[in-house]
Amino acid sequence: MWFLTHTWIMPALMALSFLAILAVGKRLPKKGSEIGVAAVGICFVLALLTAGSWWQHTNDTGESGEHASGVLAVAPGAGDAEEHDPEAFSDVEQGCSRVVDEADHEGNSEKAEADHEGDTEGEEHSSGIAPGESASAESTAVATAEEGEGHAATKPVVRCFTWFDNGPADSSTITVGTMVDGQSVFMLVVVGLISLLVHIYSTDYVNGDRRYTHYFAFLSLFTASMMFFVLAQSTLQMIVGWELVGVCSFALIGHWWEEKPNSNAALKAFLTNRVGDIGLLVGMIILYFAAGRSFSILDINILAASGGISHGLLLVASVCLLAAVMSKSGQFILHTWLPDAMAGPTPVSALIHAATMVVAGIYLVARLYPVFFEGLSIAGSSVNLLAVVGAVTAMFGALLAFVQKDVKKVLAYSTISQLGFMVTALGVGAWTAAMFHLFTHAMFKACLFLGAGSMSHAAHHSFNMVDDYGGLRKIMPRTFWTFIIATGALAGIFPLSGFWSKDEILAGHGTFFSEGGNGTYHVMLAMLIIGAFCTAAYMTRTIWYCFYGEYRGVGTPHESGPRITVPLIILATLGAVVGFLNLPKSIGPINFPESLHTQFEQFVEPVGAYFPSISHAEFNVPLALFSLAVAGLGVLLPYLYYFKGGLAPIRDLSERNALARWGKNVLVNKYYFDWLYTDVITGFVKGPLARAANWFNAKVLDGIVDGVGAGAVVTGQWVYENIDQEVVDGAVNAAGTTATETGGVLRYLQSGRIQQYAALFFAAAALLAGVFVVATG
Amino acid sequence: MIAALAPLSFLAQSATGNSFDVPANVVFYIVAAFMVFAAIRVVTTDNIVHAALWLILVLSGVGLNFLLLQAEFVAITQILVYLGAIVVLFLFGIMLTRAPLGRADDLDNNMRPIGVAVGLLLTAVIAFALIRTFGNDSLTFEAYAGSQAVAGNNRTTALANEIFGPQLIPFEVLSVLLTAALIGAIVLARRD
Amino acid sequence: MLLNQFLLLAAILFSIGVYGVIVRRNGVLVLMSIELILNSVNINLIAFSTYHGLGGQVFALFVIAVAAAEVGVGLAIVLLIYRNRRSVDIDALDELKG
Amino acid sequence: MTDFLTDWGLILVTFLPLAGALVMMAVPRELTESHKVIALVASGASLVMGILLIANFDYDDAGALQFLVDKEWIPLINSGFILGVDGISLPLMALTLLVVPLVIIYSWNHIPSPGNPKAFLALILILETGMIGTFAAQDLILFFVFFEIVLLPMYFMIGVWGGPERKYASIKFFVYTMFGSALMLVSFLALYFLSREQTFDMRILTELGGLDIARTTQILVFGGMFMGFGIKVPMFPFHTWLPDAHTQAPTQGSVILAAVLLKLGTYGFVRIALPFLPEGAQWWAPIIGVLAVIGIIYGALGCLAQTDMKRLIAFSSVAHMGFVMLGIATLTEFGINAAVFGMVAHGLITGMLFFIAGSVKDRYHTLEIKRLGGLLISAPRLGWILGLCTMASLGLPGLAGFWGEFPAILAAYEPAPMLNQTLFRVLMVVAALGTVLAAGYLLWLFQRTAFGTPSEEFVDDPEIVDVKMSEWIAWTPMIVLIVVLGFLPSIIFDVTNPAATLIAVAAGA
Repeated sequence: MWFLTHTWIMPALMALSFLAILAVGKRLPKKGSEIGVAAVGICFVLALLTAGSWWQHTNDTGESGEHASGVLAVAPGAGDAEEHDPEAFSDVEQGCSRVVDEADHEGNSEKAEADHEGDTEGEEHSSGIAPGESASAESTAVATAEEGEGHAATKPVVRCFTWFDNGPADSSTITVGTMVDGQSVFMLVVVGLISLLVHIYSTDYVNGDRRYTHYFAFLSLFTASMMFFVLAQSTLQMIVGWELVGVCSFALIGHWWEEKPNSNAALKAFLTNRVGDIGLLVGMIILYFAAGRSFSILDINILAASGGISHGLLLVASVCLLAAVMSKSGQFILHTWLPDAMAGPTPVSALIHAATMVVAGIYLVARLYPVFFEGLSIAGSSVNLLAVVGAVTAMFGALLAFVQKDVKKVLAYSTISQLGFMVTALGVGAWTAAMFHLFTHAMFKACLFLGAGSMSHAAHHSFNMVDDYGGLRKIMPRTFWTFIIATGALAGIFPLSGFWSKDEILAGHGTFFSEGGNGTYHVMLAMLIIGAFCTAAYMTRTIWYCFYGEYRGVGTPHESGPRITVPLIILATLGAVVGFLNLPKSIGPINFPESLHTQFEQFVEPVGAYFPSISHAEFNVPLALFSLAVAGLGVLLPYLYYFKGGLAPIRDLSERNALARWGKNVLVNKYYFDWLYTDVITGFVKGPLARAANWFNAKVLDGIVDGVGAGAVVTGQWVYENIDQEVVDGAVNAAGTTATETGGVLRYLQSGRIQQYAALFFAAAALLAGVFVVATG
Repeated sequence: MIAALAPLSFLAQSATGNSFDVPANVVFYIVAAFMVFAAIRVVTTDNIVHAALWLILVLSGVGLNFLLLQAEFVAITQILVYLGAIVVLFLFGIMLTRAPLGRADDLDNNMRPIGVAVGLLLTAVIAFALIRTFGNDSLTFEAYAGSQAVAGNNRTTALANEIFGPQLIPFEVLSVLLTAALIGAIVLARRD
Repeated sequence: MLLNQFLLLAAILFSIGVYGVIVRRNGVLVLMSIELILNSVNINLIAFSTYHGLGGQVFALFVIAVAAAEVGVGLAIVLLIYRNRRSVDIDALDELKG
Repeated sequence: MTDFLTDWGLILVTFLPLAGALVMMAVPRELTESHKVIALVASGASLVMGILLIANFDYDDAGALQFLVDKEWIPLINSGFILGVDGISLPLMALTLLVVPLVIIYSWNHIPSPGNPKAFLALILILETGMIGTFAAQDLILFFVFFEIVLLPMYFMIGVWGGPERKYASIKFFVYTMFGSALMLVSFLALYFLSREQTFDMRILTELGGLDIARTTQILVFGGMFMGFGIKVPMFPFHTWLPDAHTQAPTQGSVILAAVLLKLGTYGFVRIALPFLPEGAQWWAPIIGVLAVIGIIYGALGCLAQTDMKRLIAFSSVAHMGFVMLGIATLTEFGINAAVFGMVAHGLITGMLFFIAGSVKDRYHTLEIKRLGGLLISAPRLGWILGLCTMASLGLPGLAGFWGEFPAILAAYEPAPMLNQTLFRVLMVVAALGTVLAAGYLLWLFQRTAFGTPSEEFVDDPEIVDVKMSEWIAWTPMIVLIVVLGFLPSIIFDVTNPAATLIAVAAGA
């Protein structure tokens, strides 16, 4: 429990590390990296301990709720809800949430005994509140009544202190603190882990860089900001963390700011995010007032989930917030900054632009899920904005990845596409699936990026896989194998982690065969499957260019050192196995033991009044097989094309199945294959579609961004020259000109003639006096 | 000196009683008409020396007005200081700057219309305010009566009491100011 | 006699003075216009002193004294300007021009 | 001790700098070092007194005036010599007390041409007295006197020590502000005659809160104040003096102008215009709001068109003060708190930016953005400080600027009940848009000046050195405050909140 109430130590430690590196880093033997690595190491250990503590905590809660946590059957247990719900917030420190406080207050008056187990560990803060059984604050009660889901409520541990007072004394306290529940704990672990590995990796990768110390300082600051964001107790705090990670991203993308493209990319990232931040600010402000002047996430969530906030307001707020999500998480139409952000050092791309910061948007939606859930009417509908944006992004992002030569850009578009998967998942109500995919994606995508970094390390800092890579399989075996595993996970190959998480997302849409999750999102499902296919395909292409064929670059590449390969191995291993953290209950006839399945769901997903009741899709065997087949096809086609393209056509295959026959027909005739692949698929994808997409990307979207920038400059110039200098100044000057026959308007005020000032002064005084004389009469 | 002027102030004396209001008014309006005319000439004449002479007329008129208002001492001072010192200073200034002694066409700038407008506007506003505020209030000289009683029916003594009593410090400050101005003028005008 | 007849006379003198300040190019003439303004104020002070006591007269005396000082300094400045520029034309004084 | 502070504290804080200036008059001009020491000692003594006051301030009662000095001054018009501070004046006074000594330290080896530290520093001290007095005065006439005292030293600073266009700029500054002051004075007199008590005592006027004054009259009188204060702020159509004044003023002048002088206008709105004339305020609030938002967008657009670094920063002031005015226009506690915070934050941040611009000018002898570049290579620390300040200026959370901007936008969502909610919500969105533009021009500035490599004319220029000692001393407190206030906004919010609540209640009633 101590760990749950003292999570603030982690961001504080990282912030301290930032300052320490800046202050003394350059004088240390390893230029400050040791501070950063040590600090982030401690943080990771703390995060693990926190997670363990949370695990313990959840189990305790489960028992006290007299409810076996394993029961997943949808059984509206109203009595059950009443039983444990008042205690669901017993770990919320007083003052952190007005709604909870009110509930506590009323509970107290009725039943003062209400002892509870949650804080027997003797921590000084979260105790002392004796929530009554009935907790009859209207909102809470309503929420709990609706709460039909089976397992026990997990109790968020919330601590806070007053940040500042604003407004009348009774209703104005704005708090800052930590809110620890499954979601934040798991995110802490992800951030801690990836950050630690990236730190270690960086000590080798950026070794000898001109701004080595600054680099580590900003890594520390980024980790601190991200943890601050993750642990946020209030939405205001989230805004702060959100912007701080943005500024770290700015600093790190522009790390090599001597070159203009890098600083342009940094600016583009920051400005695009700022555009989304309009939505963030406005959305958060709406929620603040909607929740009765409270920034507390708990308040907002409870009220949103219980209908305490009108649907219209929630809709507006969620649409506003969606803009922020689109910018930060690279969703379509605001995604253009993310590929450019690859101008930063590769470890930064792995940490910030793949694994952690870009999922801040996902995290935001997940954190304020009731707002989106109710605002967008996710349950029971078949289309909503989140799902549409996510699905479009998933598909188009994947398509764009085909035409890239730069391996990091492939991965960047892949990230965009995968983030689209997560957003869609949230949009269709598959909350857990989204979080789970976030988790697995962080592992394998970080691995891929770091692997790309390792290759460029070998290949003279080039990322152009088409021209400078090739045949690295033999030279860099460790990089190769880790890359392969991570690619498999990304493509969703059984039984790697990506398979499980992607499949859960697909199942959450409802399938063509049966209904599942919160609705029937068939269109999105189709788009995601196309996205999944493309993912497998472009990754295979990437592997071909990187590892097979002959080395096309200059010099002799070599395998990277242990500080690079060890993180790769760790990440690849995790990428392979973390999928088992959230095994479905059963796959067809096979039942998994209780200790294995749905762990993630149980410990991460919040249950209670501050979270909507979402339903979970069952593992759907036909769908899983289908998606696996699609992924297989995605691997197969490029495999045939790239790996086998030069060989004679494979005849036997055509007799085995129709799909292969079709593939064979393609292969028999090379031109036909070329036609199919180059002209029809690649051609279409690479030609009209991708070019259109790229064109749209470069011309329209970038054009709009650039155009707005340029337009603003032009407008600014015009306004400045014509209005500021002429009209406004002119108006001032005109006052002195009224009776003058000649003389330019501008020249007049500049005359410096005292008598004109005198005239002006007396006239003004007389006029004003006149006004007063008339008015006061 | 003051005594010599006593006959002149009969007009003012009489103002307390209604019987002499009419002659006082007659004198006032004649004087006022002269003053306005002279003042306009001051700001419109194209001979700089004439302007100074017209100014003398205005300043004398102001002095007469003071007499009408039973402020003989101020009237005397007005005549002495203005006519005796200031106008002479002006004439010195005119000579020293070698201004054209005859007519000159370039005494005004091109802002006459705005000047007229501002002037008329000011007059209108002030007049409107005055008329609405004070209407037909008559002069009663009540305030003088009180202070005269203290000073033995002598207005000049009363004034002296006022200056060297409550207003002593401002008076001293004023003398310092005059000295400072004197020094300042010397510093400015001296040839280095 | 009415209070207003003095006040109105003063107002007219004041406005004429302002007009002079605005239109006159010659420094000495501007100073004269300022004297008009000061005198109109003095008339006001004296007129009101019939209501409010001798303070007004004292003030009028002070104003006269200050006016004397002002004219002294003012003329010195005009003289200085003349010496430097051979002109007392205020229009030519565009030192303040940007 | 407490008695001494209560009776003399404010008087000493206000007039110690003036005393210093008088002492400097007596010291011959050649002893430049002594002049610097005297100036520093005088402003330092004032700062020490100020710290004592701040330490003894009763924060539980921050809504009430403390350390009250109430002496008879001009009994004839019922105007008293009344000084006092409450939660709103205190942060601004502290800001002044901090900035002026730092400016003097900065001046140690940065006396602008044509030299003469004696006059220069004396003017700064007189300026300080005027500024502190304005924040402390609780009598309208006294307020006006202090308000005007500020004008002259600034006029001379720009006109004598300024850039090539200094005469034009100083005259423009003077005429503009003078014009506003005239109207403001008329409004003050109107208040005097219209109020029941016929007094200039601001405490009584606050209490009366526009009682007995008809609505139309309130609107007119408020209009006069609006001109006076609005020009000083400066609000959108009246801002054109600002870029000129800033661009031409010497660094120290710009810093004081940005850090404190502009706040006199906004402070006037909060302290005088809103509580004295609630109905007038309510009538004017939408207009102020709209103008404020126009200022935000317009200032940002103006910035984008600038080629001169200092002028750009000056234009950004228009945008930032727009946020402050938007906060005031909402007539809510939140908005007024935000406004006061915004004033302090803007003072620190823009003050710092002008300091940096001055130092850049010292080194490069130009501020043309095109010619700069690679500051991070030539003078890395200076470049990083510029980076921090631009980040703070664009309202990055975690730095002071955010707490001026965000709460102002927030307050606009729900303005005082009698105001048009829809209008203010539109304003909110537009203001939020302004933050994007702000990021645009500031990052653009930062990219063009700090990133990249230095242009050839400045490579290996021996004059381009990193931050000097006097600069470090002058800047460190401000930088630290920018960061600390960013994370602990309660330092200011908790002080201003009680007083702001009173004003909001008075104005919104």
